[in-house]
Amino acid sequence: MFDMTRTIIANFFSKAHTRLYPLQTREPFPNVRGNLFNNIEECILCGMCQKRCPSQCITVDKESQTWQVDPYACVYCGVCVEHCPVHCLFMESPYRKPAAEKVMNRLVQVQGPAKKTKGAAQ
Amino acid sequence: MALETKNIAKTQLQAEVASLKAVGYRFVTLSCVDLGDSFDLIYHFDRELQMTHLRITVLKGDTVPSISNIYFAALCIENEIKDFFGISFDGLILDFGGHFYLEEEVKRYPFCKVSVKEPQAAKEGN
Amino acid sequence: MGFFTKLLETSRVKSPWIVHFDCGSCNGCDIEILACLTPIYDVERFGILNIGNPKHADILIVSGTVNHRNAKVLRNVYDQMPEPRAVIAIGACGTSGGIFREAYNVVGGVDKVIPVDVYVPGCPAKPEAIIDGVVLALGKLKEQRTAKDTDSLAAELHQAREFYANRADRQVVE
Amino acid sequence: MSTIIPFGPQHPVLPEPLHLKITLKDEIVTDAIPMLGYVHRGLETLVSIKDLDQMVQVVERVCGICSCIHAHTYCMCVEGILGIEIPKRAEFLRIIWSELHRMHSHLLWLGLLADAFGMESLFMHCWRIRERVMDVMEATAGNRVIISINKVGGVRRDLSPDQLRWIAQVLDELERELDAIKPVLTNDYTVKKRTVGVGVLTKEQAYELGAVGPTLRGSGVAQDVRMTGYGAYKFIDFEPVVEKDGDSYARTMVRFRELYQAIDIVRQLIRKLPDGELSVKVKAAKPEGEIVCRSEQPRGELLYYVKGNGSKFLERVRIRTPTFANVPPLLAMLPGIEMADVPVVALSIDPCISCTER
Repeated sequence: MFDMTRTIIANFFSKAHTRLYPLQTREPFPNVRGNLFNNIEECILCGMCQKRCPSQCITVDKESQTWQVDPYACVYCGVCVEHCPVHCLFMESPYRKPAAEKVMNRLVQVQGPAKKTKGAAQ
Repeated sequence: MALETKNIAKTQLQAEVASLKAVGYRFVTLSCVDLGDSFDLIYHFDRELQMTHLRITVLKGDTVPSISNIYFAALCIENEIKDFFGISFDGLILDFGGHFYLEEEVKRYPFCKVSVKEPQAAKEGN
Repeated sequence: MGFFTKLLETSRVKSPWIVHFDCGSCNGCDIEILACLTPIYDVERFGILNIGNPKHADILIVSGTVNHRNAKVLRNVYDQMPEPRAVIAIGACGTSGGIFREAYNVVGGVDKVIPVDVYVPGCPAKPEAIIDGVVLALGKLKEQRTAKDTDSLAAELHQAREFYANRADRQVVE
Repeated sequence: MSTIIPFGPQHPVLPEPLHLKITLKDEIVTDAIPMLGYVHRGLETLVSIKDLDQMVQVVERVCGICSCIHAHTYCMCVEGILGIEIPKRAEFLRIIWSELHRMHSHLLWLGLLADAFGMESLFMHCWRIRERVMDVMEATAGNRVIISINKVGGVRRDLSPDQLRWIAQVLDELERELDAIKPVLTNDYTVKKRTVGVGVLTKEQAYELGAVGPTLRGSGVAQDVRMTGYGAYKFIDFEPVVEKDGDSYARTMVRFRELYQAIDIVRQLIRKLPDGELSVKVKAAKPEGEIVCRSEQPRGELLYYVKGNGSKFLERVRIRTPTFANVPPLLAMLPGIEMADVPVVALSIDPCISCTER
C-alpha cells in the first residue's frame, strides 16, 4: 500500500527533474528539425522543394525571384532539405516562436548565385 | 505483387463467411475500392496469423448482404463504407444511416471517384 | 469593489486556467500539451492549471484541424467560456490545416471557426513553444479586461441558460 | 427508468474526443453506442493528390503516437508492390525506432490510466520516465513525436555508434525506473481496486469480436503480428506477452510487461545491428497491383491495403487501425459496469481516436 510513498520520499531528497524552462533553456540537440530557412542568394529557384513538399507550403516564384514558406502549414519533415539540388535549404535547431499573427517567411532574391546564372536569370 | 483473393458471387457471401467462421477464422476488416462503375469489396480474415481474402464485385447502386449478423465486428466497418462509398448493406444490425463519420454539410460519398475531384475545385474557387 | 476587481484581474493573469480541446489532431500536439503538465516542464509552477470544464477556464488550447462535426463542439466549448478569454491554436493543423488542408472533411485552421489569439507553429509543437504561447496569450488576457461590458455578459448568460434548458442530449427516458 | 448520458466528446480524462452515448439503469451501464467522426479528416482520399513519397508524411500523421509504425507499414506495402528489397541495416533501424515508439506509447497510456483513477503521482512518474524516450527520439531522429524517419526504400537517418551506446545507457536507466514503479502496479490497493475484475472480456469474446493487441493478449490469446517476422523481427527472439484474466488489470499488466519486452528487443537489435547502406534508390516508381501488410502497433494489429494503378499516385490506401478493431470489444465490456468505471474501461483498450477515424 505504501509502495509509492517510498518513491515519493526518495524524490524529496533527489535533484529536481523539472527543467526551469524560461529561466534555463536547454540547448537543442544537433540535427533537430526546427525552423526552415533558405540561403536565398544561393538558391537557383528550381522549385524542387515546392514539388516535393508533402504539405505544399513552399511557393517559388521565378519571375519576382521570391521563395516563400508558410511556417504555419509546414510539417517540419525536412524532405525539402534533402531534395534541394544546391543544398541552400537548411533547418535551424531552435523551434519557431509562437506569434499573435501569421507571418510568412518570404525571401526575395536580390542577386542570384554566381556560378549558375542561367537558372536564376530565367 | 498480387494479392491472392478468392472471387465469389454476392449471393455466396453469407454461406462462405459462415463456413470460415466455423473453422475458426476471425474477421479482420473489409476494404472497398472504387473501380469506376462497380466496387470491389475485399473481406480479410485471419486465423493464427494466416490471412485469407474474399473478393466480391458489386455494381454501383446494388446492395450487399451484411455479415454483421455473423461477425458483430463487421458493424463499424460496414457503416464506414456506407458513409464513404454509399453502398447499402442489407440487414445491418445498427445503422447510422450514412452519418457514422460525416455531417450533413459534407457531400455524400466522398471516396467515390467522381466526387474526389470536387474539393480541389472548391479550393481553387476560394 | 474596485479592489476586488483588481484582485480578480491580477489573479487571472497570475494563475490562468486552461481547457484543452482536441479537434482533429493526430495526438502529437495533445501529448505535447500534456507533457507540459508533467514534471519535466511542469507549467503548474506558473499557476497554470489544466481543467476539464470550459466554464472555469481562461484560456482555450485547441490542437488539430477543424472538421464539420467538431466545429460545433468547438463553438460550444468556446461559447461556454467566460470573458475575458484567449484562444491558442497549436500545431500546423490548428493554425492552418497543415498537411490535411486539402482533405474533404477538413474546414481548415481553428481561426475559421473562432477567433484565435496566438498561433503556435510546429508539427507537433514543442512543449517549450506551447509554454511560450501561453505566456503570449496572457498578454492578450490583460488587454481584454478593459473591453468587458455587462450587457454582453448578460446576453451570454441568457444564451447559456437557454442552451441548458433545451439540452437534448441528456434526456430521461421512461 | 433509464437515463442516457453523453460521455464526451470533450472529457477531462480522455484528451481525445471519444463520444459514447451511455444508457444507464441507476448507476449500471446497460448499453453504449459510439458516436464517431469528431476527428475524421478523410486522409485516405489524399492519395489522389499526394504522390508516393509525400504520402509517407501523410500516413505518419494518422496518429502521432505510433507514427513511425504507420510509415513503416506503408513503406513495406509500397516496397512489396515494387519488389524492392531494402538494406538490412535499414530494417533494423526502423524496428529500433518502432520499439522506442512502443515504449513511449505504453508509458503515456499507463500515465493516463493512473490519471483516470485519480493516482496523480503515478501519472507524473510515468510521464517523467517517458521523457527519457522522447529525448532519445529528439536527439536521434530530429523531432520529439513525429520523427519522419521512414522513406520508401529505407530510412533517412543513421544511428552512430556513440548514439547506440547512449541509447543502451538510457535503456538501463529506464529499466531501473520501471523497477521502481513495478511494486505500485503489482501491489497497490488503488490500482487493484479500480482495475481488477472491471471490464472483463473473455477469451472467446475477444477472439470473436476481433480484438487486437494488448486487449486480445490480456484475454489470453497469444497473437502478435510481430511473430510473423516482418521487418527485422525475424532476427529477434521474443515471446508474446499474455495474461489470462481479461480484465482492465490484465491489459495493464500486458502493456507493462511489454515495456520490458521492448527494452529487451532494442538491446538485441543494437547488438545485432549490421553495417551497410541506409536506403536503396527508388526512381520514378510506378507501382501496380495490390497488397496487404500487417504490423504490430502499441495498440495492436495494423493493416494496410494498398492498390497502385501504374501511376505515381496510388489508387487506394486503406488503413485498418487497431482501435477500430477494439471498438466492438469495448462495447461488449461496458454493459454491467458502473458509470464511474467507464473512463477506466474505455482507457483500458488504449483508444486512439485519430487512428480510428483517420
